[in-house]
Amino acid sequence: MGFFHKKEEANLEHHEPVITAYGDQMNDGMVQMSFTLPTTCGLESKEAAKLFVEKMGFEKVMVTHMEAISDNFTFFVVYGKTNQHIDIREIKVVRPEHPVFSFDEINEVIEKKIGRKLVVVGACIGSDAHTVGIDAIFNMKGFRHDWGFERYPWLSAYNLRAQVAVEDLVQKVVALNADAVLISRVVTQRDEHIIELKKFLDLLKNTSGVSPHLIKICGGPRISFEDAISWGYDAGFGPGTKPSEVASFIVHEFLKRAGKN
Amino acid sequence: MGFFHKKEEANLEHHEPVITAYGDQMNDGMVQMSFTLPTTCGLESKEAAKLFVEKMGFEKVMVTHMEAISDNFTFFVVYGKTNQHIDIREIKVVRPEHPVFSFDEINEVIEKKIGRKLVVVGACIGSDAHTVGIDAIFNMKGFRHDWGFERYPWLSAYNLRAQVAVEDLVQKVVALNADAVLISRVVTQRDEHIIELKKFLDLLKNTSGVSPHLIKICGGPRISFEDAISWGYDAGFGPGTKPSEVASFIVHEFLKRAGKN
Amino acid sequence: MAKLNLDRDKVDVCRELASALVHPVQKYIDLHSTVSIERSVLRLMGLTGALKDENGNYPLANLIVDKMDRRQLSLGIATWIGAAKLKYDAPLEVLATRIIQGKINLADLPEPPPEAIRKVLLSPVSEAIKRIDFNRKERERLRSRSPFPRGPMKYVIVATGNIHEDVKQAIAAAQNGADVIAVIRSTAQSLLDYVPHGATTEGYGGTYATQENFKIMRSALNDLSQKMNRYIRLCNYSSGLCMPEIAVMGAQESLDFLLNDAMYGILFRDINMKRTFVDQFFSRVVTARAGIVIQTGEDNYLTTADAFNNHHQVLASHFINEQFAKNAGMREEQIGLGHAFEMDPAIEDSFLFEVAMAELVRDIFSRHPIKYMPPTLHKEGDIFFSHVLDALFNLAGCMTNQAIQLLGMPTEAIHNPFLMDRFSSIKSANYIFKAASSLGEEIQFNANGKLARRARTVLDQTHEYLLKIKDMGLMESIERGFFAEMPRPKDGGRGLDGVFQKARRYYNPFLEKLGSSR
Amino acid sequence: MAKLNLDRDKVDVCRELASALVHPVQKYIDLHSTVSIERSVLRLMGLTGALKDENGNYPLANLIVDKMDRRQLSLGIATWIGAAKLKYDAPLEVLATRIIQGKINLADLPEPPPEAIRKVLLSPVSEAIKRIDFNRKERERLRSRSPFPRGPMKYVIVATGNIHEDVKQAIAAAQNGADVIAVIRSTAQSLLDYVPHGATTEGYGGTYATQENFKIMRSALNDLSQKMNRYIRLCNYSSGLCMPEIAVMGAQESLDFLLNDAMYGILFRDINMKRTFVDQFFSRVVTARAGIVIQTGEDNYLTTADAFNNHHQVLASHFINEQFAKNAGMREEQIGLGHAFEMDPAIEDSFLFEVAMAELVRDIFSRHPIKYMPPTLHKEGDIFFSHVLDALFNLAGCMTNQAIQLLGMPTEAIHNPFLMDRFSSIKSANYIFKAASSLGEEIQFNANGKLARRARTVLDQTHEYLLKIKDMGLMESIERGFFAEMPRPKDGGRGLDGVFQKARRYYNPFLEKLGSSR
Ligand code: B12
Ligand code: B12
Ligand SMILES: Cc1ncc(COP(=O)(O)O)c(C=O)c1O
Ligand SMILES: Cc1ncc(COP(=O)(O)O)c(C=O)c1O
Repeated sequence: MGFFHKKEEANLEHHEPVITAYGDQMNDGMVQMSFTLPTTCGLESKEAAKLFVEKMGFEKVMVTHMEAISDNFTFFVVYGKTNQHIDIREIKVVRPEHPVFSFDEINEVIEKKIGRKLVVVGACIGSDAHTVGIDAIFNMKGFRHDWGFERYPWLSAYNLRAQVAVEDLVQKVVALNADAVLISRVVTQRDEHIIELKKFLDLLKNTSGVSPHLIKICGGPRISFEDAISWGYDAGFGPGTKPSEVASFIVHEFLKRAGKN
Repeated sequence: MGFFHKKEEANLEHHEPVITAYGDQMNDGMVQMSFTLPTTCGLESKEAAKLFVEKMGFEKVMVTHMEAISDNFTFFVVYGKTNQHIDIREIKVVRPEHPVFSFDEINEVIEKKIGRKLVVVGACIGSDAHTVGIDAIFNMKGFRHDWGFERYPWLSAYNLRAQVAVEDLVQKVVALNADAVLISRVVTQRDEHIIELKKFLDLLKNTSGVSPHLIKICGGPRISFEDAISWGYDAGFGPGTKPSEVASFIVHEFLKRAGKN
Repeated sequence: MAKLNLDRDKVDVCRELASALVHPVQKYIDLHSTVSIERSVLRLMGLTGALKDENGNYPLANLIVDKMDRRQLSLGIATWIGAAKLKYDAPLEVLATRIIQGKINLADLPEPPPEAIRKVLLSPVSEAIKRIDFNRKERERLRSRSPFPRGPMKYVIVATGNIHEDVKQAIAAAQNGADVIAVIRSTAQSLLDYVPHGATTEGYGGTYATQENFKIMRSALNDLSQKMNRYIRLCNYSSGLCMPEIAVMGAQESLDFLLNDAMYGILFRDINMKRTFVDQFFSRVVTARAGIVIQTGEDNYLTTADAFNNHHQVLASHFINEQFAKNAGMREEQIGLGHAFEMDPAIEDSFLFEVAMAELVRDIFSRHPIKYMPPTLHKEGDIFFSHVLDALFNLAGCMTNQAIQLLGMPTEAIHNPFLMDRFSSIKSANYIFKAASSLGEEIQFNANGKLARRARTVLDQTHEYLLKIKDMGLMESIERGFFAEMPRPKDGGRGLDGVFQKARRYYNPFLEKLGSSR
Repeated sequence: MAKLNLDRDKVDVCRELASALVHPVQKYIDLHSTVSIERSVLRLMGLTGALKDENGNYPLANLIVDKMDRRQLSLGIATWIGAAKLKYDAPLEVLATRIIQGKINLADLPEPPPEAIRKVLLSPVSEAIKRIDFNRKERERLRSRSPFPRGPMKYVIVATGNIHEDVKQAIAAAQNGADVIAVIRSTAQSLLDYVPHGATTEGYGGTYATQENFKIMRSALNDLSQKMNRYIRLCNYSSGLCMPEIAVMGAQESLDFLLNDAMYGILFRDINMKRTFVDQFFSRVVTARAGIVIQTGEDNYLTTADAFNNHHQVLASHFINEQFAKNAGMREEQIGLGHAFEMDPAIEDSFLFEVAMAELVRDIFSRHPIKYMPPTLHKEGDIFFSHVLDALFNLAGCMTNQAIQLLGMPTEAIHNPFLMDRFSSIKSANYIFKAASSLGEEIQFNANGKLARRARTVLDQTHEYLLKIKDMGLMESIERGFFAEMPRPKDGGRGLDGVFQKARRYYNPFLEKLGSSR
């Protein structure tokens, strides 16, 4: 199956730098759209859809489908040609710089360079009940043939699973003297996840007994590395993350802070 | 099935006049898009897709899918929020004004008010080999339970079918002293249909023996009434047209010109 | 048509095992009640109001039950309402206001003799039941006048957070061909130990289940049903800490379906298992009488446990859920077991195996209005591909004659359904259900083929699993993560403090009238 | 596995009827040749060049054949090339240039004795055949080294108009999982009585079929096949006024498949029937030897005639096409009959009936590499819905084990496929073919069910139809619109002037060497 989410750097060498959408030839700028308009279905609505898309700056707009959803709503499929271009040379992406190690390598590095188990605590916070994501990182069996933290002999892994109040999580971090805390958020409606994630950091700041070296990581299907950094986390992991990627980051970051890299 | 193409006037009474796209609440402006960028798949490309859509004026852009099509192309699915609005009160659509009669009514009108059979000639012109559209209008069996011209006792219907050179069609129009000519164009690549349709009118002008009252109609899946008028036709019919709609137009137009309406 | 050639004896044995393993839990249930059940008693008798304070609306039923100490409560709230009525001879609403204002202190009242209580409550109780019965008959009448959908019923969700917006979307869906509208609840409502009040317009990922919202939607759908000459069914959630109360609301507002599961709350909402078991019983007693069809949540198991390897967990849970429901007096026609099309699409022959599972459930629970859930876990942001997954799901549902098909959304991995997502989804189902209308009747599965063998293997595994559970005890096996790979401790989770042991003279008129003969 | 329980005798009778009704046409064919056949003879011997003038490139083969009068041509162009060779002893290229320049006037040459011609052409003719044979073996080698696709081969079209852009899209498609790339021709190339020359970058709705374009695509696909360790098949059109010539080009450039039909050009391109019948024979003689698989075009019938009511036309045509192909020496494994999933999706049980038809074709023509075409006619601009239609089509193809599945496009009713349309389409087929991999083996159709009865009815109708056609004569029945509801007069349409009667001493070395023993 072609289900994958690339995180590698796009190899842009062999490409024209200034690009636009490609329908069936270079620079034709073809984009497919679909949307609903809150109006009855009829010739006027079709024209409205066309003008609407033209207003967005598209040319050669073709309304290929119009159908009544109900008396009050109409569905449209539209194709249009955009004149917008992007210069991909100008795109800078913030991404983790550490190399990704294998299960064995990670354990070896912790054993050799740190000499003690790292303590990691994970939870899905707030009213969010989705455990599958955090479990994918923690559970023994892991995710997509990549073992989870619980199987790492050199990690002490605590998975609190879901619906964990940020207050409880902070307490647990202190109690276990954690080296890293890993937070999952899957429900993102109305940006509730951002509020909760920031709340955790605030609470952490105002709590005594938290290790100053605590590595703070968040993750979930709508979280990017860049966003996480901007919220004050050390890293963020999005869809398709494998446990070893995260473990690599933790080890790398730990060593960096200890000046042992 | 919900396959239909409305031609009626949209009933706009009960609606807000200034509208934008509706995702799941009024004025959220949500639009779905998909497109290809000519670049390899990677984080940079994802960011490129986001910036690209932002450049089109969308906000809250969410790249929900990215997948490699090949080493050189990447596929994206994106959602974004537009700020564009359309005032539907300002939309004017050009449409045929005649009422649509039934099979029986049409024959009765021709019998009573004209008193002779109307001669109609149809063809799909140029290298276009699609007969299904013109056949739908002409063939006995008709289209979607609406009988075709050949079954109308008060029409003399000649269907030349497809791949008809415009020269031949003009000749036939003259030879039959046609009251109406009906042209189909289905292949529209590179606007070839417009060129061919205009060519026919030019040729008609330069040919002697053509009835000055000839009603000129074109049709096809990408043809609108408005476009047809702009090219110099008396009417144009798009997808889903039924024979009786076209026959109604012919009769209506004939009577109008004869001052008998 | 049973097509899988199953070992019917094994099926019977599974049922017996389930009955046996549920028995000790049922015993526990019979000895206990919960704050939610007591509040339900008040609601049944018509106490559906709320009091507004700075935090919003708080239900009268909660205010009253909160005032009781556990000793008192162990006699059942009905006892004390009876006592108050005997003393003050006022309607419940009036009594309630005074109780809340502190003008009447229930703790000060003497415990009246049982017969007196029964007598004074006779009229409000029979009124309450009449109302429910009326709704049931009314729905039966409406349903009988409208054509029964051929193929699975098309069930869609609305979830805007705003009940008025939900209504618009529900109407659109019904006009497009949907048969059932389910209003999804706001995230985490299940963790509230009270039911929000009034019409609500702000929810997260769903709309609060309130009595007023039920009323609004029911009335909109009834109007529409009349216009379309086709009855549209309504569904909500009797689940979470207020499971019994919502069952009551559903009965009072004439809902057709309620999501209601004996274990879902434990596993997926971390609600305490004792609380859940006790609550589910009373909620089902109510829905049984109300003629509401419940829908269980085993489909969810396949989002946390791999669908190919763990289907026996689903089936084992079906047997268990069925027994709990029967204990509460539900007929098989009311027990809508839930399952799902959740295999990894990367598996070779995944469609074949999905059909095997769908047929297996159908075969074993042939009189049950089975609810079939769409692929969700393996959906990603490619809406075109997701739409294809749903197409095969629709075909599987239609081929195996599921009763209810919850239509999948192309945007499952992205957001709550947009209006157009639901539209595309219904359009696709309309086509497929029609195009493959007789397919299920026209094909046979090879008697010893891959498909039949898969089904038999899962039945065998289920049998073994039930044996193990019986040996271990149901509560203990949940503690060990037997279901959905979600271990939950017996005394952990939320809501245990709302459970209490019934006194010997505990009185609940509805349990008495509606409860089965057990 | 024959699943329909067909009356095998009836199938045999249909074959016999087809053979009988084709016989008089074959007689006509045997007595005639066409300008295109003669040009093919020149092309086979290596004359593939063209001359540039103000109108573009015009092939040398055309220039020479155009120069001949019909009396001369009736002896076969080979006779005169032989004569020229005997007199001037120069390679064909050189002779051709001189002939075109008017330096050699073939009309002035004496007709040499047959043996002398045969002798002087021996080497160029056997060189020509060697080249074709080499290609065939090379393809066999490449194919045998690469895994045979499980499930139908995934066949997609590219149609940008620009061969270099086509290559990019073909590579992308193959990387996504396509097994076959078909380069669609520019609109109306079939009406040109010559083959365009060189690499082309401007076509309408397709890319010109030129020898250079064939070479460019073949070489790109060969490189890719090697990289991917999976052989990618290439397809083009031996159809239209240059049917025989393109067959030669396909053989020379090592194509795997050629669209080639005994009647398509007549019905859908208004090409004269005599021209088409004569041309198809020689084109098939060449493809037979080249080991190319042809694909017939009966699928098209269902775009002009209703698919539910007229499937017997498709089947009747299959029997006829098969006989014509056998007459030309083709093996059943080379005869890829075409059919399509074109029923109106609004029909109840349309999927069932589609499966019945697909199974019927597969059952009757069990050794043939059947090509299954997607829904097109009933597609509209709703790409989401079209994608669902294609999903059921993919499932039907996989269930009934079709050899080749031409993948449908969500944008069929809109434009030639965009790169992303093809991508989504292949992704969907990859999933479905894997998900339903064994489905066909696992199910049986009820022996007297709706599906089986439908298949039998169509076979009966086909039988009656063939009887009628035999009585009436094939040409006459085409005149009456028996196929695809497209009546075509015997002497109407294009290209009749390119047909001529062969003289008694007519000579065509390739027909002699490759033609079957008939
Ligand atoms: C399974 C599921 C459920 C299950 C959850 C079971 C469980 N115990 O987890 C059940 C059925 C219970 C459920 C319920 C609900 N769900 Co839900 N659910 C899903 C579903 C189908 C799959 C999610 C999933 O498991 N993905 C697989 C995992 C492996 O992927 P992942 O979470 O992205 O995790 C990976 C990465 O993101 C990353 N990662 C994730 N977390 C972390 C943390 C760290 C530290 C790191 C390093 C990495 C990391 O690594 C993981 C492995 O690669 C999605 C739809 C979809 N297909 O995405 C909806 C979805 C997430 N659910 C949704 C909703 C709204 C709900 C409900 C709130 C609905 C309701 N109103 O009742 C309820 C209530 C739950 C609640 N309050 O949270 C919405 C969320 C919308 C949004 N964006 O806000 C979705 C998108 C569906 C939809 N379209 O509406 N759901
Ligand atoms: C059937 C079909 C064919 C059949 C045609 C058989 C025949 N004898 O007609 C065959 C298989 C032969 C064919 C071939 C080709 N086709 Co074609 N074909 C189609 C298809 C699938 C359906 C068209 C159809 O019949 N629709 C049904 C009729 C009833 O609808 P309609 O034409 O819109 O007609 C209605 C109205 O428009 C109106 N109307 C139409 N004409 C007129 C005229 C008048 C006077 C009036 C009043 C009304 C009217 O009334 C009709 C009834 O409501 C479409 C895809 C699609 N689903 O639309 C592609 C399509 C039209 N074909 C296409 C192409 C490119 C070709 C080819 C050129 C491909 C090639 N390179 O080889 C060839 C060659 C044909 C040629 N030179 O013209 C493209 C056109 C792209 C474009 N916009 O230019 C399409 C859209 C497919 C695609 N995505 O590539 N095709
Ligand atoms: C039985 C049951 N209850 C409730 C829910 C909904 O979840 P929540 O707990 O958020 O109401 C589900 C979801 O599928 C369910 O199956
Ligand atoms: C046999 C055959 N030839 C040719 C074509 C293509 O059409 P054209 O005549 O434009 O090359 C088709 C289309 O399906 C076909 O089936």
